[in-house]
Amino acid sequence: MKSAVIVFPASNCDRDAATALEQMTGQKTHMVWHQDSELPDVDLVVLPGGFSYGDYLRCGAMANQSKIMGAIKKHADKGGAVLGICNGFQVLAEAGLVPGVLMRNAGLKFVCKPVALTVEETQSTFTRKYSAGQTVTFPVAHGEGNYYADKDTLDRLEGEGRVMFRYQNNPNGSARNIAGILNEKRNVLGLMPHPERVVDPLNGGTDGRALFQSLIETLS
Amino acid sequence: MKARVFVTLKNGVLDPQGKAIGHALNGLGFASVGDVRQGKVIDLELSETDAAKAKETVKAMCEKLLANTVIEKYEIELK
Amino acid sequence: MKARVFVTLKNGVLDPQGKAIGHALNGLGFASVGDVRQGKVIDLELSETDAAKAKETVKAMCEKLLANTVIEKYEIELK
Amino acid sequence: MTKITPEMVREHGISDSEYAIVLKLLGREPSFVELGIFSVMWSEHCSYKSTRVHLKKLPTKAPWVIQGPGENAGVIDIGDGDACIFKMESHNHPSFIEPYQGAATGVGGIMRDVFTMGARPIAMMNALRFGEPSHPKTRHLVSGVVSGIGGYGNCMGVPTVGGEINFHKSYNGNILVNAMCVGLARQDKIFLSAAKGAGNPVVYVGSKTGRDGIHGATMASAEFDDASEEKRPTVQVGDPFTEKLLLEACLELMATDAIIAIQDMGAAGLTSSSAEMGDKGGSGIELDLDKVPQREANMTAYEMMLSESQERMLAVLKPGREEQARKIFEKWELDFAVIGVTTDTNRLVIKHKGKVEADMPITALSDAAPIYERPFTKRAPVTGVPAFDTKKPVLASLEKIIAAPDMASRRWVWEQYDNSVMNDTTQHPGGDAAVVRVHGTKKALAITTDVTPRYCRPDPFEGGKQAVAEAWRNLTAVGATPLAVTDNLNYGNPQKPEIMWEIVAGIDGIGAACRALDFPVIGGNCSLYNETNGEGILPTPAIGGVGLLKDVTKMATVAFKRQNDVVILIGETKGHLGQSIYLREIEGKEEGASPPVDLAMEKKNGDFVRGLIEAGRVDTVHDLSDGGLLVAIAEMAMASGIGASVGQAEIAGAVPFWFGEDQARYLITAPFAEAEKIVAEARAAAIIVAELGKTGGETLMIDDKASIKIAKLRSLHEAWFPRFMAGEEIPVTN
Ligand SMILES: Nc1ncnc2c1ncn2[C@@H]1O[C@H](COP(=O)(O)OP(=O)(O)O)[C@@H](O)[C@H]1O
Ligand SMILES: [Mg+2]
Repeated sequence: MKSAVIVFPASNCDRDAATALEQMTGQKTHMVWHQDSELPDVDLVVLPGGFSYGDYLRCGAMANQSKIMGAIKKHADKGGAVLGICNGFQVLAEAGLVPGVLMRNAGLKFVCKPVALTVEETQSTFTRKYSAGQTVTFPVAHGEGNYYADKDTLDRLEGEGRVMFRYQNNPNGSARNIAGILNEKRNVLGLMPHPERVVDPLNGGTDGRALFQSLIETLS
Repeated sequence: MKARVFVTLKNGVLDPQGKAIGHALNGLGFASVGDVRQGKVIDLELSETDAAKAKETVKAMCEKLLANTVIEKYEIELK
Repeated sequence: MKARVFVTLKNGVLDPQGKAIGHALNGLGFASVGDVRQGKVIDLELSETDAAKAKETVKAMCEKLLANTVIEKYEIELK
Repeated sequence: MTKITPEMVREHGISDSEYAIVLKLLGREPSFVELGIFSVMWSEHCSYKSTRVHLKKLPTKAPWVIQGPGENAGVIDIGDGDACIFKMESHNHPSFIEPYQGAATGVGGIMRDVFTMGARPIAMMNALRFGEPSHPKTRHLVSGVVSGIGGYGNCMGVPTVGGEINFHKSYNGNILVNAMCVGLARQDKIFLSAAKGAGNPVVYVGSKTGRDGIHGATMASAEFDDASEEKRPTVQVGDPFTEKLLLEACLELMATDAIIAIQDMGAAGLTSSSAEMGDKGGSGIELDLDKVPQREANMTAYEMMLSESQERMLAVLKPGREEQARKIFEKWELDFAVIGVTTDTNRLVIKHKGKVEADMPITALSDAAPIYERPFTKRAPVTGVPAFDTKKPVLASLEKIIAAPDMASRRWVWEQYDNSVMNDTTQHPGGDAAVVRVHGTKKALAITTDVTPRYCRPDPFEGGKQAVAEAWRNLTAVGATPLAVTDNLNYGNPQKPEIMWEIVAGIDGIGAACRALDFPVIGGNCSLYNETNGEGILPTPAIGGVGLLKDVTKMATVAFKRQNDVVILIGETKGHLGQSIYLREIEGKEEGASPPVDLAMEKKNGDFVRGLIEAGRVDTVHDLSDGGLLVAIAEMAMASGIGASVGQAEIAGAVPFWFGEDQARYLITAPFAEAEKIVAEARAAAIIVAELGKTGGETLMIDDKASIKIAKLRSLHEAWFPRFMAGEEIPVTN
């Protein structure tokens, strides 16, 4: 599986994403600068966590105006896999690549801790190596992860099996405990918790590995 | 020319921050406070001198960047 | 009665958000944009009906909670 | 030119005798700009004029020290060509005025100190002291400081992995916010601040300069014509987004060989960075202020030289490299300007709008700066054993103690900090020391900050020793070899002889411990004048310690790992209750002697414990500190959910045994057979050791009689902080 990680100004989980990808695939990951207008030839594009543009104005809003976003939209349109983690999810939502928005946490505080998630769906490029209903623990680290969409959108997401991960103890007020969702074509995943921080047992677990293994199995 | 843009949450969208402010105000003894909503105000200096053109430009800025129209609405004031 | 409070940074205080927004707008081709400052707008519903009293109460809220008067200033509008 | 009046001199904090030196050094009256430059360079903050003679006594050398005090941060060798660069610094006063921005800019400042030397920051710590919880300002200050630290550190993408927090009334009007940054670099890519050579371009990078943080007292002076304007706040606002870009851009430039010297603009901004670079390089510096990127209109030379705008750096490049550097900063969308040149005159020359605003020998700002041997009055340490009620039930006291403000879980705090970004945090907050892996290796750094201020007022010397010893012990307890410390000396007014004594004795204590433990001081910071209405804070010499684990997989943690492990106490228990948490929380007294620290015993016991961890024989260790033995056992149980049954050994009284704060002690656990061997080896090495009981079950049981459920202990331990903060105001964000 060939992959690329996008680097926006003040992305800060770009190296973490690359490390996890390289560890899991054994292959070098391309780091792509936000001002580039083309993507390298890759199977997976990762929009990493961090504070692109300081989260100023609205998280993800300014990153969505980057040049590279055009290429990412094209890649997604063609069915290419896109994974947005944390700030990456916020950018995907701003770009309309997944529905809804991520608002300020209901508790109004940044929250960093491991959280238990239920894997809701295994019918996807991203989750096939998990078992349905499985509990996994990923850390969250965000101030704005409170997922919001109108009722129709939420119903649709549920009806179409596009809610992929749900919080067991909601850390941020997210609608229907949603932690991660797919786009309609099921090739774009946005999620707030960090699977890339749980691929090495020394950092607190290996529950994130199956997500990368799912991608590798599907996209290689 | 100066423009002031208000970006506020649409009605019906929950505003955790506004709610917390209301709560805190009540807690401080400001009993008369009911609903509270918080939004952003963005003050722009523009080299444009034609009001109609300025308004149009600022509207484009709002649509493109300043507001997320999924949950937010905006108003523009020129001065 | 409704009150609208504007909380903005005092002159001379660095506004990182405003700076970044201005920069982004320029980058998007809005060349006419100069200085940008971002602030908060807080809309309050008040059970108070007397305007003078309401204004006084809101002022107290600003001093106590809504504005950080070390770096921010505020304006109050009643409607 | 502005005529300098005696009022102006006084408003600049320059004494009459100091002004006489100024006149002599210049051979004339200073210009207004020069007066401003003297005032900041000769300030306590920049010149260390009250502490310098004493700081000289600290041990700063060891074979693994690459750079001791004197640069922006200290550097140690951690093997394989890697270097660890770290430093701690205070932002006390600004954080009291505006807790969010004060703490945030404190974090930003210390990060710049570290990355200006070529290191990528990999971990942040913070040592915080607040007033009593009941004081009306305390909650607001805690809330603001914690969100400010998180707001800045989280955006930078550097994990905040630990720290410490105390509450005490002596901090009611004077909180302490000490932030520590630890970074990594290659040993052949370390950057210093010596601006050697003449004719090299001086470049300014980062944010634009505004009128931030210019000293309040001078605001009213004649140079400020904008009388109508609102009074300018002296608080700076942090911009972590810009700092993150500055970090990446600097590291990108540092990967080239274009830089001769580089220095962040911290306190006293352009003034201190240019003067220090010139001083260290033995060169002169000429600046043209018209070229300085400015955020506000009509800034004067005085304002630009004294501005403390954040997120800025000054560098001296090799000639001809300007364009290469400019491209990098433009890529990161940062300001870049060539604002001057180095000279061979040894003078600092400041030009603005075609006028020479300052022209002074650089040595006047460094070597010639005043140094004081301030008088001090020795005070005999408090002695004696305080009385206490010997009959109080032990577990009831434990319940109270683990829920006390100084002892309760800090989860509410650390969950607001991203502590796992960068993917190398192997020990998260909650243990004895944070452990952060050296990326891509199996080595790791252990990091801690420690001081017990309540020991330092009754006995400043033993208190200083204890701070170092506890830091060393915390590093040892995770299995690290302690390598070096950075200090942050927070004290009251040094012009009071009794406070000056606290400073001198504290430094002596730190020095003695660092020498005995082979734990050199490679950097530090002094924050003096922490007083309100004549009331000084408790002496608070915070120690930031760093150690190295060669194999992170052998790291020990505090949580019990297995049922039926033997619980072993290493070290001597005399039952020292003076100045203990027990005495304060249960008897309501702050009395008696501070616990003495036997440094030889510290070393012996610690080396023994570390040996066991390194050999892979022990994976569960906790050092004993605040609250003593029973608190430590409770913490190990709470961290794991596994209980223990333990009994008293050695000394008679239950209260001193369980709650005494004797130093140089550790708890370890091991399966039976291994435990027998360890105990025998300890005895053979003349180390005092006792088997206290076994792990297991869901309760903490003592002397086979009384017990308490771990779940109950946990809920008491976790409850205090969130409950206290529940009445907080709206948390701030950027
Ligand atoms: N301000 C803080 N920020 C982050 N972590 C903190 C803070 N204060 C305390 N902690 C963490 O809480 C734990 C207990 O702190 P402390 O009692 O001071 O430890 P010790 O007694 O081992 O020095 C440590 O892991 C420490 O890093
Ligand atoms: Mg400890």
